[in-house]
Amino acid sequence: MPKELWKGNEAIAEAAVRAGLEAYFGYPITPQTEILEYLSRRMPELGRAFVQAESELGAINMVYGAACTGARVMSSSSSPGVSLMMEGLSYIAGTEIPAVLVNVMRGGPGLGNIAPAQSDYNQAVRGGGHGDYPRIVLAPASVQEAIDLMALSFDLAEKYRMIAMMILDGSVGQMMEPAEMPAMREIRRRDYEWAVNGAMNRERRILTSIYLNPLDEEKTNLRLAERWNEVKTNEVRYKEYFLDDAKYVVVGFGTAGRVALSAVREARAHGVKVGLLRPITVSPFPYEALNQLTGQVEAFLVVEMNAGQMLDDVQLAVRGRVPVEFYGRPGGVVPFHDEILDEIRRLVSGPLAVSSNPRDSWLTRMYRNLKIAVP
Amino acid sequence: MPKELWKGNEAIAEAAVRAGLEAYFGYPITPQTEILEYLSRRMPELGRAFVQAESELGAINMVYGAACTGARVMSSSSSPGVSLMMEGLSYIAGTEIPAVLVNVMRGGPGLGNIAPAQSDYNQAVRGGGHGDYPRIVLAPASVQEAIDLMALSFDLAEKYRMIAMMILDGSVGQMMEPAEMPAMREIRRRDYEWAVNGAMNRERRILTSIYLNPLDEEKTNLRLAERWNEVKTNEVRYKEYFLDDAKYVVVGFGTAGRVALSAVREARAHGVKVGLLRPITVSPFPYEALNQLTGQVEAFLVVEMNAGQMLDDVQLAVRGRVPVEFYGRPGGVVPFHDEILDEIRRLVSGPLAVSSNPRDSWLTRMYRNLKIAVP
Amino acid sequence: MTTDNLVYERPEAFTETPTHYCPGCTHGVAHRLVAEVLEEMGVVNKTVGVAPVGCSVFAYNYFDADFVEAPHGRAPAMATGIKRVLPDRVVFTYQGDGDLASIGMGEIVHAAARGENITVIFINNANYGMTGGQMAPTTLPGMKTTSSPNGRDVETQGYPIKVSEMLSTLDGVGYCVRRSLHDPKNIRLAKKAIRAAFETQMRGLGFSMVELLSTCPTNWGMTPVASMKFVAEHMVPAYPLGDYKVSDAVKQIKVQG
Amino acid sequence: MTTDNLVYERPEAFTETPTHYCPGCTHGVAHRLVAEVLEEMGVVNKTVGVAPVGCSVFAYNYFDADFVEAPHGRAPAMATGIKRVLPDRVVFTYQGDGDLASIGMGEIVHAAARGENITVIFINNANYGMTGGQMAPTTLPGMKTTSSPNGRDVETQGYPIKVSEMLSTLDGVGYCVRRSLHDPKNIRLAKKAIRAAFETQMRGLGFSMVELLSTCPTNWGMTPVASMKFVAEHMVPAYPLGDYKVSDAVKQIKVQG
Amino acid sequence: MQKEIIIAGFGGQGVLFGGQVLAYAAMDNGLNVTWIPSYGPEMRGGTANCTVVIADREIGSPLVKNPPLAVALNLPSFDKYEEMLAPGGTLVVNQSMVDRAPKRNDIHVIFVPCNEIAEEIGDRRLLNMTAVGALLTALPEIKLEDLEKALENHLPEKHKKLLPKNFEALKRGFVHAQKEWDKVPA
Amino acid sequence: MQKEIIIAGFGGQGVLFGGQVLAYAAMDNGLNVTWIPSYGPEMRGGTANCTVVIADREIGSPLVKNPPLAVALNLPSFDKYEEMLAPGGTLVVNQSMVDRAPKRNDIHVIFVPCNEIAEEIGDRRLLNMTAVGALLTALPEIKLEDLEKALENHLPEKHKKLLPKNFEALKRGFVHAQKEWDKVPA
Amino acid sequence: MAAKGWIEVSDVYCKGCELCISACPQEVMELDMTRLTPKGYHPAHTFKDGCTGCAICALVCPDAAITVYREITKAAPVPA
Amino acid sequence: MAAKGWIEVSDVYCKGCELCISACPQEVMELDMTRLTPKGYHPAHTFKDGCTGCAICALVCPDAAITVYREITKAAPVPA
Ligand SMILES: Cc1ncc(C[n+]2csc(CCOP(=O)(O)OP(=O)(O)O)c2C)c(N)n1
Ligand SMILES: Cc1ncc(C[n+]2csc(CCOP(=O)(O)OP(=O)(O)O)c2C)c(N)n1
Ligand code: SF4
Ligand code: SF4
Ligand code: SF4
Ligand code: SF4
Ligand code: SF4
Ligand code: SF4
Ligand SMILES: [Mg+2]
Ligand SMILES: [Mg+2]
Repeated sequence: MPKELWKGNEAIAEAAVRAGLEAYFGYPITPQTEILEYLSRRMPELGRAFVQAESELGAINMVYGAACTGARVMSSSSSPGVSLMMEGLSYIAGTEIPAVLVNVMRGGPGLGNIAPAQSDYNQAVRGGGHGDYPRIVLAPASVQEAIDLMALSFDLAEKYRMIAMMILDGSVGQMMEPAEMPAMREIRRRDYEWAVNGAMNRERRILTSIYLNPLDEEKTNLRLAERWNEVKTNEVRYKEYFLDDAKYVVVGFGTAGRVALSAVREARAHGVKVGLLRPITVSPFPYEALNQLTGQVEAFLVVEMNAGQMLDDVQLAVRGRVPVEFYGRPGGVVPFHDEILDEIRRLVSGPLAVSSNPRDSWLTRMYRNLKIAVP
Repeated sequence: MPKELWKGNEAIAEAAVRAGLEAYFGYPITPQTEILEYLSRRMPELGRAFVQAESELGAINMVYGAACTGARVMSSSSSPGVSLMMEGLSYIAGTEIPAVLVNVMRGGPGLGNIAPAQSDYNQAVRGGGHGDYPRIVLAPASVQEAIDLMALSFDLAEKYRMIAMMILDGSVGQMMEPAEMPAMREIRRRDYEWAVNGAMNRERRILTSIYLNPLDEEKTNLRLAERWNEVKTNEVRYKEYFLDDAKYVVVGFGTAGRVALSAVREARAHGVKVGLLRPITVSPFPYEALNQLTGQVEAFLVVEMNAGQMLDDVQLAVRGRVPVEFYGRPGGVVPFHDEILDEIRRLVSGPLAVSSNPRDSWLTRMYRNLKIAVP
Repeated sequence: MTTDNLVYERPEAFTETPTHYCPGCTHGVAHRLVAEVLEEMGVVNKTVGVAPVGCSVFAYNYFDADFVEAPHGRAPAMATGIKRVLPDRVVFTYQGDGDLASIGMGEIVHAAARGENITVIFINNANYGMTGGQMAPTTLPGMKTTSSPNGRDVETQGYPIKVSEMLSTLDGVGYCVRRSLHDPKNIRLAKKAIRAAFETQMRGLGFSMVELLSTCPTNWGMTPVASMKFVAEHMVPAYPLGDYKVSDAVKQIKVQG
Repeated sequence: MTTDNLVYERPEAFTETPTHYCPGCTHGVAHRLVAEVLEEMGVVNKTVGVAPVGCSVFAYNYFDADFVEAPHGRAPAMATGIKRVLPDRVVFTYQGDGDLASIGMGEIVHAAARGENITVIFINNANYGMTGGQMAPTTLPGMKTTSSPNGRDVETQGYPIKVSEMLSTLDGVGYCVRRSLHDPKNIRLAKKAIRAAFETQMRGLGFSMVELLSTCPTNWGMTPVASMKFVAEHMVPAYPLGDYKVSDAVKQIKVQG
Repeated sequence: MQKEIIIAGFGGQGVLFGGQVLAYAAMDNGLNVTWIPSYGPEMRGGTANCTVVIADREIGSPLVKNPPLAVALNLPSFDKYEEMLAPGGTLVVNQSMVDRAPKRNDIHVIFVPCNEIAEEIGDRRLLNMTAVGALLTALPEIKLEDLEKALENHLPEKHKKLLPKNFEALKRGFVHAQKEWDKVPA
Repeated sequence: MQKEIIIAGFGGQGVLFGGQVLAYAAMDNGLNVTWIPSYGPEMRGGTANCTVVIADREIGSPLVKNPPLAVALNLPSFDKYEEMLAPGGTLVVNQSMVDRAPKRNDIHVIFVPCNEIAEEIGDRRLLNMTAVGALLTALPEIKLEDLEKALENHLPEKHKKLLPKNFEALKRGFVHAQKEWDKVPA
Repeated sequence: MAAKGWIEVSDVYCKGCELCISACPQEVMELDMTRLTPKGYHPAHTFKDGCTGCAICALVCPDAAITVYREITKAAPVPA
Repeated sequence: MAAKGWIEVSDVYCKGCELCISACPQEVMELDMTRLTPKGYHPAHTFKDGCTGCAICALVCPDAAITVYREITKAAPVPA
């Protein structure tokens, strides 16, 4: 297929359609509304289901219901809307059915703003709903990657009977880039051995997340953990740039990682041995890749569009063997590459100490910087 | 005051009343319904407001509204209900007003069961709502502690204009223990300089979580982070047992910590130099205390009633300097002290290695154990 | 001459599992009626039920049909999701009054407004049975519950919601009636209504709901027999039985049997 | 002899901030009427407003009164919280149709059922203005929006919800009427209704709501003047103006001025 | 000193209150105590039990896998706790609901016809008190008078008129158990 | 090779589409490109801008603080981007909406009377095309023909009849700019 | 003459709620206080003749515990 | 005889929406195409005599941009 100029949100919508999306349930919210709008036209045109739900709560539970039948379904929203889905997500996870959700993140907390942000990392990766449940979280940095990861999300969700979430910031959703759409996949409704779709002369089936006996619930939890181990083994994805001889490594996902690439290139042009690791799956997180790098590297720099969330995962991987430094722009601010370049310079000029909380020194620097930048 | 035998949930309710609770908004859910039921009688009796909301969503937003006036208000729920409050909590955090929430946790994910669990640690401490926002999380292990922390929750929430959450598992909520109630505090509605309560001839006030300009939102985020630094400096609380000469340290909060105490005592009786650190504030987490201990200790054992959540925080504190091992019972199972004793013995008999993910070996052990215990 | 003849037996649409309901709780009657109707219509095999959170959370253990279990109040949303991808299946929710009329108000109103082709069996027992008898939106004024210990005070705790009356204002609704389970005559009428509701769905005539006045002997603190009397004497006057909305298209339906 | 006389000026209850509304959007008219009523009743000073998420999210910038900003749809819950701890203040929400009738359906129904002593100003403009014109529960059948690009298909996208009709089935409601903002006469009637609603609250007579048919020239793709005509010709027939519930106690209210 | 006690039986047999009386008595004696119920699924019926831990120091685990002391008011509880009791422990069994002999011989099993005694006293509901009274034989930290005081202090006002019968039930259980105790091989 | 361009003006001046045309042309030339709008608050009105990055390698940051190329279609944009332009960069300014001289002399400022030219062509809406045409003076990677092809390929069918006028606008902007360029001190 | 009928009450399902008893128009039912079901309930039974097989008991039974039979007189064949 | 009135339209608030113009019963209003407000709108104004001060324009103005005045004839004093 030739490349076309696609807007991120619309590309995601079309990629889902081509991956065999059978039903979409959503609710408008900036900066992801184009996904819903696009599908409100596209899905009925193809005779597929589209429902503008009464709310994100309604939407996620429609997804829950439809997913129980074994159909490929999804919802999309942005930060506050995703917060409303936490109960539903926990139920979906507890029921061990596949479901796909896209979060086009915006500045928060609260109503915040609609600018690009990455501050729902923790919600997506760790917290969010109640109970222990793993989920796959993919973080595209470009329109093409969003397209590719969309299909992958469905495949992984179904393979592991698990939630696959794609988190991107508003700028990827709103950006246009040349991208290639995959061919249209046929819809084939697999009669999964668990799917609840009207018994039709087989043994009846039940899908539920109740395990009244704690020992049964515990076994379910352990089963989820075991399945997660498989995911960890098979599905870690990340992109490396200039890592071979890197003495400094920047770690950033999505747009932050992409902006960092510009900074890393410029630093390289000045002879600094710096590389970039951009996680594509932030869950499962590329712990092992970072672990390996720790041997060769003098310091890591974590860059995020938040106040330091993935930072914890990097620190868990590095385990204090070399310093991990942090640079973040929370609240809907996208960093410019020269800010990151300054940070790389700071790392190089040292000295750095291993600290338990790189956020503290970052905060001090931010206050200093902003007092200059924002009078 | 003499000690009385109090049921955890009712003690929490009465403690809130004595701390000057002006309004309660909640929705029934086991195992915390006694809080609501108790207050449905007690609050009207005192001429204070009690509303059984239409849902947890309604409840948290009633709390939000009432808290905006500067009144002392709270809600309580259990895991699935708390998941429904995530949007509201993020708004409350973004608006920088004090609010108190009690989560009497139960087995999950999904509907799960109503047995005691600690699997909402991540949701409470890290994730949950969208956006970056800190919140204080207190974890009592006994009825008396729940009473004491209830009043403290209000005081801290108001001091730092922040959410204070108390997380406890169902067993503390359902347990009876002798406990002393504090005296009834007078209600004094402070006219906070931010409270929205009808202008009454002063300059009008607005409370909102919108900052359309990302730079303003960023400043808000940094202000929250700065305030969090104050909390970290002033408010870390934990309890130590037998740490002076400990070569092994068990870390557990709430009931898990309490059960661990029995195991630690028994191990001490057998001459093992083991101690216990029981975090009372799990957020702010006692990183520094653990950091200090790392010098003297050969290994840590984290015990939780979940699949390993606080574990990350312990690892962040220990930073790979000594092994951190994990023992958890997820899904609503309360460990017996002899299971923890076995784990302590395992630590002592070694050899242990620093590993990036103690969950992996735990899972293997669990499968082995359960294949024996649960045929 | 005479021959033996079976007049009534346990419906085949039931599994063999005894219910967990308290003795005399009319949740059981409602279950039985639904099972009988699905069996008589010959659709058990293509039915997907949605169980709520409430005493009927384990409904899926009793019907010999495919079932899912919804989060508290969200059954209509799940049913919507299912029906939209499987339009030829029979999809119904079974919900209590806490589930449907309190936490799930948004979902039920919108499923009804969308004219979602699903059937809702709505059990109004004037309290939250499962959690031990708290006030529900349907609790009668003055009625004592564990969260209205002095009797529901309408000034501070609000007025009962008449769900059938409310939903029947919506254009998407094809069939919306209230029946009661307190005596044989009313049970028969309830069954007819349940049949009509499922027929409405089968013909794609929009949203259908049967509200059933039901007992909760345990939390009402009454014997089952006294509970039936309570329904007749106190619930029926507060929640008048009747057809709140039967669309013209639904009126045309003629059912044999 | 003649002397100068001021007939009308911008209400003092307004701040000096110009609104961010599109030219000709009747959100502005609704604001002005509320401001005038609060001023005439002399209660601006003890009013707490609750702004929604929607085009009127910044309502708090325009009224010279205390204000909070609610999550999307939850204004009635916040207002409940405020009113319960400050029963002598005047508490009102200002909500759009997406906010109130879609995501916030549960909260509005229950605030009404509880008879919460708050006033709700409900702006029905048949779409989601703020997010760029998606379908709302109130979108007319056949109406094109960005999420009903071929016109609202009632078969798959449901029927409009008539909120006033629906809420007036609830016993907790003291005053519930629908008015329109499409011409001077109707604007005058709207103002009277807003006054009556706030008087209902002041006297503790339960929940009060005024639904206002309003324009969205930008997303309707019409001039403001054509939008007014659209309201008269298409919205009013679909959403009949009138008093849906005026409780006996509220009927007694006599207001001077 | 630390003692763990489990009291188990059908719902309705007064299992939870039986444990609470012990807890009150321990508290009034200045001891630490925890009482924790098995809180069942969100619905009615079934069996119930509670665990009481009494100690003179801060109580760690409020639960115990192998208690030294237990009361089994029905057959399922007898089956379960006979198995789980710590060696050397004491199990009070409601003989009225149980028709088998003990299987273990490393524990003390004391049979008390709780229902019969309660009915003789004239109130079926007192069967829990007879069992609790019996348990004291193996719980020297709490005396019969302590339980009586506890009941006096903590029985809800409206039930105060039942105090004498409660006392009698406690005492008859205790006396019966002491006789049985002598029979039990140590 | 990498070039960053910002196009800014009032909403309604065709800022976003102007950038898209550049993006299409770059894509059709086999280059990588990103186009990113300033998406405003959830409401109408105000100013708009978009950033286009063109490169022959994977594009990192799609945003730039100090662009080498910019188009300012109104005065606020002129004020803002004159300040932010990279030294040596080129700023195309819509002279029709701007009444002041440039302040910096380390950048090229090209004034184009976009509104006037567009109105001369007979369609006010084409002012964006005149500015984009002018920009090509400083963007040798894209030729006038590339833009024309891009318009041909990507203009929605219903607007195809406007192609000739679009071409004219591009060209007149370009020609005007080249004349101006010669005047600009290097 | 009234039809003659009889019922069977399942021990597995009956919970002794007495609803059938209070509904039986012939008043021929009562709880069997001499028996306990495995779940511990006294089950319902007919304690005297007179059952007509009207199935009202089954209609009200919340636990579908009752099976109802009736002896029927062969009437003149009904046209199909 | 009709009363004589006049209006002031605020440049700060007027957005040129024309609602006042279409509502004015005397048809004395129009947008002033010769002027732009700071926000870039052509504001409304009266372009000829005939304003009665009826305030209908102000009633429909969504931006509370209009102040209305009327010359009134001193009538016989009204009893208080
Ligand atoms: C989100 C959430 N909130 C609360 C609960 C607790 N809960 C379980 S059932 C129930 C009420 C059920 O009442 P109703 O729907 O009337 O059903 P009934 O038991 O009376 O048949 C509640 C509040 C829950 N499980 N999930
Ligand atoms: C939880 C959540 N979902 C969605 C949104 C996005 N959103 C903002 S305003 C709005 C709709 C507003 O429409 P309406 O209430 O009709 O108000 P109007 O703008 O038409 O006045 C939506 C969906 C949000 N902010 N929060
Ligand atoms: S609690 Fe009430 S509703 Fe629930 S099963 Fe028992 S009687 Fe029925
Ligand atoms: S978008 Fe519509 S509702 Fe919103 S301000 Fe503009 S015209 Fe008014
Ligand atoms: S069939 Fe009729 S007569 Fe016979 S026991 Fe049942 S109710 Fe009574
Ligand atoms: S109605 Fe059914 S459950 Fe109740 S007593 Fe009769 S047979 Fe038993
Ligand atoms: S109605 Fe108001 S805003 Fe509109 S043109 Fe007239 S004065 Fe201006
Ligand atoms: S006051 Fe009346 S007559 Fe005068 S301009 Fe306004 S509407 Fe027209
Ligand atoms: Mg109920
Ligand atoms: Mg609207």
